[in-house]
Parts: sequence; C-alpha cells; structure tokens
Amino acid sequence: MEEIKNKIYQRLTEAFPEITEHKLDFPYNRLDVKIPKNKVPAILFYLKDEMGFKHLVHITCVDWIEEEKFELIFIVWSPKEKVKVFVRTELDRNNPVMDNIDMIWRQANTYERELREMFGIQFEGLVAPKEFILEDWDDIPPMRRDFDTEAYAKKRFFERPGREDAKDVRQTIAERTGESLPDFAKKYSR
Amino acid sequence: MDILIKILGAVATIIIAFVVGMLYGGLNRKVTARVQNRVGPPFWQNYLDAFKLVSKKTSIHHGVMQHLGPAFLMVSSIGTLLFIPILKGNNWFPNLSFHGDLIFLLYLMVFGSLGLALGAGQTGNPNSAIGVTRGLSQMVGFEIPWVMALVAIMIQYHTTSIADIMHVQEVHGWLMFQKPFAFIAAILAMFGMFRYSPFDIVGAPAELASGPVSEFGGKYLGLMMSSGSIFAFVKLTLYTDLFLGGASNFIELLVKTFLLYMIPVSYGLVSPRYRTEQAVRYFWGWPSFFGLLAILYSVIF
Amino acid sequence: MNTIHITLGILLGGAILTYFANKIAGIVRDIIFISTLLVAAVLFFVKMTPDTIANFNLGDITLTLSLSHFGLLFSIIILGLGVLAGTYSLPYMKGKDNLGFFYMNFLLSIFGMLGIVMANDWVSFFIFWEIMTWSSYLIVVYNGKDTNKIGIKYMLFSALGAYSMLTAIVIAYSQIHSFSIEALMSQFTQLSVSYQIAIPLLFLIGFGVKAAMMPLHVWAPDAYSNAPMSYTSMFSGALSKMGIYGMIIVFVNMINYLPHNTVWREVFAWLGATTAVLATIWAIFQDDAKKLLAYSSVAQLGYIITGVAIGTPLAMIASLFLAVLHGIFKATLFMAVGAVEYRTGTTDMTVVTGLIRKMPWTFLAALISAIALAGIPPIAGFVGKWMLYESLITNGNYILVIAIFFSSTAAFLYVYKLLYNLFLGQEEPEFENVKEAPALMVIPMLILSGFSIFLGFLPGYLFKYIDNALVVMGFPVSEGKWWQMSAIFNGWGNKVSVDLVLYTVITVFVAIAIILFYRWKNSHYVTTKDISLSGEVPKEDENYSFKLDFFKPFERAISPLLKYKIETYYKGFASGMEAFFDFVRRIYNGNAQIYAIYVITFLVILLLFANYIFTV
Amino acid sequence: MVNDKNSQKIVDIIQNFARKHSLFVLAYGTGCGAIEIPPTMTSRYDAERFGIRGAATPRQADVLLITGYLTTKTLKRVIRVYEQMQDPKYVIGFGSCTINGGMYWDSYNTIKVLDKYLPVDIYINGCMPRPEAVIEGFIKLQKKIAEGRADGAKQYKENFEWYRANQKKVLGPTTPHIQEYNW
Repeated sequence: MEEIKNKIYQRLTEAFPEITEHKLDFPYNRLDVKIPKNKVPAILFYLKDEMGFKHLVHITCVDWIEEEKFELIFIVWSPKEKVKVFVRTELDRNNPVMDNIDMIWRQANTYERELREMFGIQFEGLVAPKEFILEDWDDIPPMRRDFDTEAYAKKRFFERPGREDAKDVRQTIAERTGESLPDFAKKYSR
Repeated sequence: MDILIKILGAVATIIIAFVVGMLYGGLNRKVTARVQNRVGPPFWQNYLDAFKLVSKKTSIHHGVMQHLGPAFLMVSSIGTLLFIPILKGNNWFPNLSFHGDLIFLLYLMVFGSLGLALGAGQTGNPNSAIGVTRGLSQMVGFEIPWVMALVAIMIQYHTTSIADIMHVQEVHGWLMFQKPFAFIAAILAMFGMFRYSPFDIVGAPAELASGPVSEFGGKYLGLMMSSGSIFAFVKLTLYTDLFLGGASNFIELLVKTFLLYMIPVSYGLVSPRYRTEQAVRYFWGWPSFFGLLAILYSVIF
Repeated sequence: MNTIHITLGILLGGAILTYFANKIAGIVRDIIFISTLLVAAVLFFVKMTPDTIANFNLGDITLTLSLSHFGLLFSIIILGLGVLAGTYSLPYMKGKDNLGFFYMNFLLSIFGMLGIVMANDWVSFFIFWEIMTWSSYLIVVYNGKDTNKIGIKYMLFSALGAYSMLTAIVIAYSQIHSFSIEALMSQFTQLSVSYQIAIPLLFLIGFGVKAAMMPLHVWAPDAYSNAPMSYTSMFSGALSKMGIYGMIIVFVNMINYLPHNTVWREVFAWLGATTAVLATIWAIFQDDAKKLLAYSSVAQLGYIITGVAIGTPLAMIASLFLAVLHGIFKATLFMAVGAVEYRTGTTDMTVVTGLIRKMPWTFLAALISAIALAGIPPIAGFVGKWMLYESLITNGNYILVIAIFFSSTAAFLYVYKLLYNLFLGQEEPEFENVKEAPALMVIPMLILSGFSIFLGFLPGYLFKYIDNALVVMGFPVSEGKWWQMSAIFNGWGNKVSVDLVLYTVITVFVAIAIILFYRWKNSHYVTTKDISLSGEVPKEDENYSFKLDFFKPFERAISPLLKYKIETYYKGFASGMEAFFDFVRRIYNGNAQIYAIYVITFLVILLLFANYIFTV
Repeated sequence: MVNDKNSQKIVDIIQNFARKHSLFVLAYGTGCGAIEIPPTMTSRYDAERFGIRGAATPRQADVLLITGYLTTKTLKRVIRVYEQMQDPKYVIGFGSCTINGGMYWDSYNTIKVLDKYLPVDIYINGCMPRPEAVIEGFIKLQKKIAEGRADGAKQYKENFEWYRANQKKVLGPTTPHIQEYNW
C-alpha cells in the first residue's frame, strides 16, 4: 500500500510541482495533498482522466476561523488502486470564491450547492437553484463557526421553560416556575 | 298502495344491502387481521367509520363533479341492486328485476366507475387521474372474461334474464357445476371487480395516496364507502344468482354470498400486487381462455 | 312542381345566393344561409308526403326522385343536423375568410345528401353522391394545415368508391337495361352468378368508403379532424350515414338473395367489428381531441356496419337506431370540441385543461353525449347497444359479441380522456379569461343532448320511424315484438324497461343529492391548486394535471397487439398507400387544369363506350 | 328537534363515540419517530383493534401525528397538511422533540415547542416512545374525544391570528404565502 501511495504521489508531484504540502502516513489507503486553488480543477482532471480516480466521494469544507481560512477538501477514489486522494486547498475566508468543477463530475453540483448554502462559498459559474435545503435563510451561513446556533435558536424559536440549556430535564422540571402563556394555550401545553 | 309497498320493499332492500355489505367489509378486516395474527378491529368497525365520515363537520369540494361523482357511484350501486332478484322465485322484494337483463346490468355497473372517474378528475389531483387511468385499464381487462362467461350462460339457456337463469338452475342444478369453465372465468374476473390484492394498484395508498379518492373526505368518502359496500353485496348476490342457484331464504343468501366473498379476500391475502399491464394481461390470459372454453362448451353441448 | 322540386330548388338556389351574397355583406350571407336551411327543413317536414314523385329531365335521361319512409328516416338526420350545425356555424365561422364558399358547400352537401335519400334511379343517385363528395371535399381542404395530403387521401378514396359504384351501375344497366333502383332489385336474382357477386361487391366498396369501413377508412380521421368542426358534426353525423344507407339497400335487396349470403354477412360483420376494435384502440392514444373523435366516429360506424351486415330485424333496428343516435351524440361532441377550440384556439389535449368552470354548458352537453357514446343507461346510447348485443347473441355471433363488447368497454377510456383533459384537471392561468361559448353554439348542443336523454326513456318515438323505414325494405312490422314505447325486447323474450331505469336513477340521484347538499354551507369550494400533495402548494405557473402518456399502462398491456397490428399492418398499409399516392399525385397534382383534363378524358372515354352503355 | 339542546347533546355523544372509535391517522412521518408507527400498526401491537388505521391523504384523516423533530421546512408543510384536514381533527405530539426540543434544543432549524404553532391535543413523552406508549397516548386521546374536550381545531380557529403570527415568526417574513385557511 505504501508503495502505491508513493507512486501516486510521485506522479502527482511530477505533473504538479505546485503541491505545497502532503501527508502520506495516514493509516490505510488515504493520501493527502495540498495545492493552490487555481490548480484544483487541473489536478482533478488529471486524477480522473490520467490516473483512474473515477469517483468523486465528497467535497467538504473546514472552517479555520483563527487563520481566516476555509479549507476545501475534494475526496476522490480510484476503484483500481483502492486509494483515496484528499485534495485540499485554502480559500480566503473573507472572499471565498472557488472554480466550479461540476463539468468533471456531474454530482459535484450537489455538493457545491450545499457548500454555497452552508458555508457561503461562491462557485463561479455554478448553475443551480438558489436554495438547497434551507428555505428563506436570512442569517450568516449556519455551518460557519462564528454562527452561534444556540443564540439563534433562542432568538428564533419558542422555548419550553426548563429547557434553556443541556441540563437534565428532570431537574429543571422539579424547579419549574410559572409560564407566561395565554390561557387557551396553557391548556394545550403541559 | 301497491306502489307504496314496492317503494318500502326497495328501501328495505337498500338498507339490507348496506348493512350486509358493511358487515362483510368488517369481517374482511377481521379475517385479514386474524390471518396476520392480530386481534383486528371489531366487525362493526365499518359502521363506525362510515358514521364518523358522514358526521365530519366540514368538507371541501373542487367543483360540481365532486358532488356528482359519489352520486353516480351510489346511483350505479342502488340501480343495480334494484334490478337483480335478491331471492329465488322473486317472492321477496322483487323490486325491478323483471325489467332488466344481464347486459343491461353490465352497463349499469360501469356507470359508477365513470362517475367516480369524473369526480376524481375534477379534483385536479394528479394521483387521482393516474389511479383512474389504471382503474379503467384494469376494467377493460376483467370485463372480457366476465362477458365471455355471461355469453356462455346466455347462449346455453337462451335467455338473458337473471330470473330465468335462476329458474334453469332449479331444473338442471347449479351452473357452478353445470358450466364450470364459465364459473372459473367469472370468479377470476371477480378478483379484478373487487379490487383487492393483487389488483389493488388503482388505489395503492403508498404510492398513489389512495388514488381516485385522494381528494374525497368527510361525507363524500362516507358515501363512497357505503356505495362500495352495497356494490359488494350486489356483485355477490349476482354471482350467487348466476352460479350458485340463487337463495330461497335470507340465511342461505348470507351463507352463499359470504363463501363467495371469501374467495377474493383469501386470494388477496396471499398475493402481492400486480402492475396494471400485468393485471390486464392476466385477465386476457387464463381467465379469457376459460371464458372461450365455456363458450365452446355451450356451443357444442 | 311539387315539394321535392321546391325543396331541392331552395337548397340549390340558396347555395348559389349565399355565395354571391358574400360579396355584399356578411350579415346578408348569414341570413340567406340560415333561412335557406330553415325554410327547406320546415317545408320538407311539413309538406312532404312519402308518395310524391318528382321528375327531372336531363336530355334523354329522366331522373326520378321520391321519398320513401326509409329515406325519410335519413332525411331527419340530414335536415335536423343540418339546421343545428348551420346555426352553430354562424358564430363558429365568424371572421374566417372565404365564408361564402364554405356556406355554399355546406348547403350543397345537404342538397346532395337529400338527393341521395330520395333518388329512385342510379343516375340521380350517382349525381347527388358526387355533389355530396365534391362539396365535402372542398370543405375538407377549406382550411387547416397539410390540406394537400389530406385532400388527396380523401379524394382518392372517394374516387375509388365512386368509380366502383359507377362500374356497378354500368354493369347493372348493361344487364337489365334500366337505371331504376327497383328494377335492379327485382331482377337481381335473374342475373348470372358473376354479376351477382360483382355488383354488390362494387357497391359495397363504394359505400364502405363513405362509411369508413376497415380497409377503406384511412381518409376518415384526417378528413374529419381537418374540416371545420361545425361541418364535421355533419360530416361524421350525417354524411357518413349515406354509406350506411347504401349498404342497407345492398344488403337487404341483393345479398339476401345470394346463395351463400351468410358468408358475405360474416365477412362484413367482421370487417365492421375489426374497424370498431382497431379504431377504438387508436382513438385511445390520440392527443388531439379532434383526432380522438374522428377515430371514435370510425369505431362507432363499425358497430353500425356490423349490425347492418348481420341483417336480422333486431340488428337492423339496432343499427338504424345507432345510426341516428351516432348522428346526435357525435355531432354534439364535435360541436363541444369546436366550442373549446373557438374559445381557447386549440384542441390539443395536452394543453387545454380545467375548462369545466369556464364552460359549464358545453361540459354538460359533452358529458351527456359521452355517456350516450359509452352506452350507459339511462341515456339513449344504451338502447342501441343493447339491441345490437342481443341481436348478435341471439343470432349466434358469439365471438363477434366479445369483440364489439371489448371495443365498447375500451370506449370508456377515450371518453374519459376527452372529458378529463379538456374540462377537468387543474385550472390553468392561461385559460383564466375563457368564457362560455356563444348562445348560438351552446343551444344546438343542448338541444341535441336533450334528444339523447329523451330517446333514452322514450325510444319508441324513434323506433316508429325506423319501423316504417324497415317495412319499406321488406321487413315485418316490429312494433310490439322488438320494442314498445319505452321497452325493448330481444329474440328470447327478455326485456328492459328503459323508462323505469330513468325513474330509478332520478329517484336515487335526488335522494343522494339531498344527502350531499344537507348542511351545504359546511362544504367549501377550494381551487384545484389546493390539493393534498404532501403539504406542497403548487406554484402559480405549475400545473400538475396528468396529461402525457395518459393510458400508458393500457398501451403497455396491449403492446404486443399494437406492435403486431399497427406497426406491421397499419404502417405497412399506410406506407404502401403513400407510395401509391406518390404515383397518383402525378394525376391529382393539385392543378385545376389537369383535373379538368382528367374529367374531360373520362367523359371522352364514357362517350366512346356510350353506344354500349346507353343504347344496348 | 336538532336545535334542541338535549337532543344536540345526545347527537354529540353518539358522534363522539363514533369519532373515538374510528381514528384515521395521517401517514405523514416527520422525524425519526415515524419508524415507531409500523410496529404500532402491525401484528405485534395491532393498533387497529382500537379502530386506528392509516389514511393516505389529509382529506380523509382525523389525527395528525407529529412523529419527532420538526425542522422549519417541515413545519411549513405540516401546517399546510393540518389546514387541509377536515374538522374535527386532532394533533398528537410524539416524542420529546415536539415537547421541548429534545436533543435538538439548540438547533438552528428545529422548532422546540409544537403547541405554539399547532394546537396539540396529546403529547406522548419519550425519545422515542415505544409502541405501548403510543397506544396509551391514543387511548388518552379517545378518552378526551369521548368527553368532548379534544377541541384543538376549534381553538385553532378561534385564535388563528395568534397561531399565524407564531408561524410567521419562525417561517420568516419572506415565507411564500401559505394558502388562506378555508374553513
């Protein structure tokens, strides 16, 4: 396995000297490379067409809020070599723009829509309906780490007294105080 | 006075048909439950369901055909009921059984399907229309063996009247044994007529949201349910009259119709579901073969 | 001068006047057109007595016209439908160009049909037949797309029919030296065997074309759907019945006397049944309402042909009843589709949707006629179908009954397709402003559907005329044996009392309506967008009506049959015909000059053989 | 006679008896709790012996089961479905998520208190409630119906503004119009 991974890495570095970081010592069949974002479509094309990585497993994103970066990860899989390659790239967190790659794999379109909605990453030239899962979302994208989901939930949704935090519910029920509800609604909430 | 008695008789027939049909529906549920190793609902469950549906406080409609659909259905059921002899010798609630014959009944029976189809179409729900096209296709399927069986009987005894056919059976014995091929064809067609599994794709709840009736609720659904129960009784009585020699008293009628009713029910319990084209081809396969055999038998003998 | 002269003169004069009145003003043309029809119809029905005889002298040949009871039955269809379709066409045709031409041909085809049913000799029969054919041809190519191809198809088949008919007439004349229809009938048995076979066969080809019998039906769907709907209601309702008229004459007076006539009957009954079955299947898969109705017409004519071919008294009553009734309900359906076309501009069933609330009266007429077509009691279509079945069963045509029954049950499918796609389903914003058709279009439809209901419980009124007609043809009086005022019987003495059916249905219906309308206010109207769809609300521009591949399951079920029948037979037949047309197109090339030369050539040929034909 | 108070009462009792024993449950699974319905309905626990059976569309149904957490997106559909059901109709909140948010108490897209948006007749506690608990809940609901206290639909109608305001708040101002409630 190690030899195969080394061989793949050799071929990749020969074709793409721009690869900045790599990590080969993951257990099993995983191989990580990092590359500037303008080279991502090229390396994905190369992986798919020249090296037999036919399957796009996933596109995902990590929010490195301390470093002001988004890290995009494209996972591709070669059914012949049984090796996964993680292609990482970094985006500026304040202006997250990425090239659209759904001409390489059609299914990338779905992942890109999800990333656009959940992280606010703009894919240039992505043709897709505006909304993916959320309807009428009016806040910052919810998967970003600076999005405070608890505060949002508190602001947005009603809350049963005694369930303000992650404490044991039975304890809070024991300490429950009165609720401020209209009379008719009291009847239906107990 | 005479006409008053006739009207009272007709009303009594309708009530009996409703009660018995509903009872059979409940027993069907009970039997199904017992086969599935359940307790099941009480046998009077269907009465409660119907009453509850009718007593719903509000209902909606999409237009005039949604009223007319259930009405057509009910007209078809009750009309057919009034034109078949319930008991042998017509000495008990003869109604209008002297004034119609088998071919007339064939056509009156499909009146309801067309009415329901139009009512379902008015709702604008695509599931309804899909269900209707499946139902009508299936109907074209099972009418063929059914008509073949009827034609075989008619040409054997040179009559198209049900009362005459019942009379013939008093002399010659039950047609079930006299004309076994016709009986087989008719019973196989009956599976499609009752729309139990495996021919229940018309209103398949999981994929079509109950098909044609998906926009009908409240009193409309209650009326359809009642009409379906009456219609079930009508079909069973018709089969009894045609093949089982009719019934000379009410108990006999109940026994015979119940036994007949259990045939599609028990067949449905152990069957998966046919797609529409499979169902249609099924009916044009062995059932039609038996139908042709029956005609041949009648022509030769 | 008697009533026949006057009626025909009015129609002919009216036709010509209408054409020239078009040059003056539209309103004058309309008034002349409709008053011609009305005056002719009133005069005909009030003044006409069956023993009137009118002679027209054309040189040496004398054309004799008289009205028998048999012709009277058909002239009821012709003039009744003519008046209603004429009324209907006033608003329907408004704004089209070349209207004088259309109305002239309209009147001329009525003139032709009326002439046919009164003709006493084959020459006048043929002349009027050609007037009818030509006027209908000119209307078929009057507008619409692809008129060249459709027109040539129609013309080719009509020519085939006409010339085979002419050949038969010539042969008959050469043998019996008389053009009189009665003479041929009375001397038919004395002809030699080859003539006894050739003459009816040639006649049946001629009439089969007009009645759209199986191998000769190819022109019908296109021609029916291409003519303006106001004329198609007559084209399908009345004009096709001329073929039936001729067939009845041939079957009753010639084939009855042939030694092996049951073979003839079986063959033609099966041709009719095949027509019915195949045309029904094709009708199910049409997406254009006009085409659907056109195929349905072919199918219904198939029933009638079957009944005529069987030829027992009950079958004859059944097919004549169906013939009249087909005129009534199919005309209504064509008119209703025409009304939809008038308001929405299209009859494509995948486009039009949800018109029931916009055009309720049109829907009512279409519904009643559709029920009549499907043959469901208590509407009159049932009476005809019942008698047809009974006649087939009692006559021993068991498999034929199954075929007819299949076609009749499958008719539910296209009836539902028509009603659902045009009138039911979700409403479309595009048709938001559609209004009910003008009164002059709705009233004829409602009158005709009224007849459908009326004949449903009192068919005796029509049976009386049919009885008289059949007595003329040599059948025994059938009143009391096959029918009473509101009851019908079969050969085994079973009966259906149709009035009781109606009363039962109405009683139950009223009772149910009371139950349904009890606490009326608790039932709310919601739009067709408000449907249970897993909580989704269709957007304004979304329409969820089920339109495409409407009977796909059925299509899959009969796909082996379709493959066998349509792919190999029909396509092969059609392509063979196409190749034939390619050849024929050199003759019928659309150039009037060439046509003139063609006609002249034909006349020259006729004159060359004149000695043989006329003087022997 | 129907307007007479006592006879109206009798009619009510009869109707409530029928309603109680014939509950058509809308098969509309919203969360993970939907998986508890098949065992409840089928041979093991057999809810049909209480007259409980599934209905395919909201037009035919009496009971709306909210089986578990409700995202805002689902809530929109659930409200629509509820409004399509015909009076009388009942809502059963099923599982802790409908009561107080359960494990989704701090989720950004899951509502926490169902009875602010729809009138709940019965809550069934648990995560998930077992079929025994579900049947127990149904029996409680039947008891309420028999006593004539299960009038959630009436409350919804009378306080429609309040409910609608709550729904608007969570579904956002840009909510595409929910079709008008057509009673």
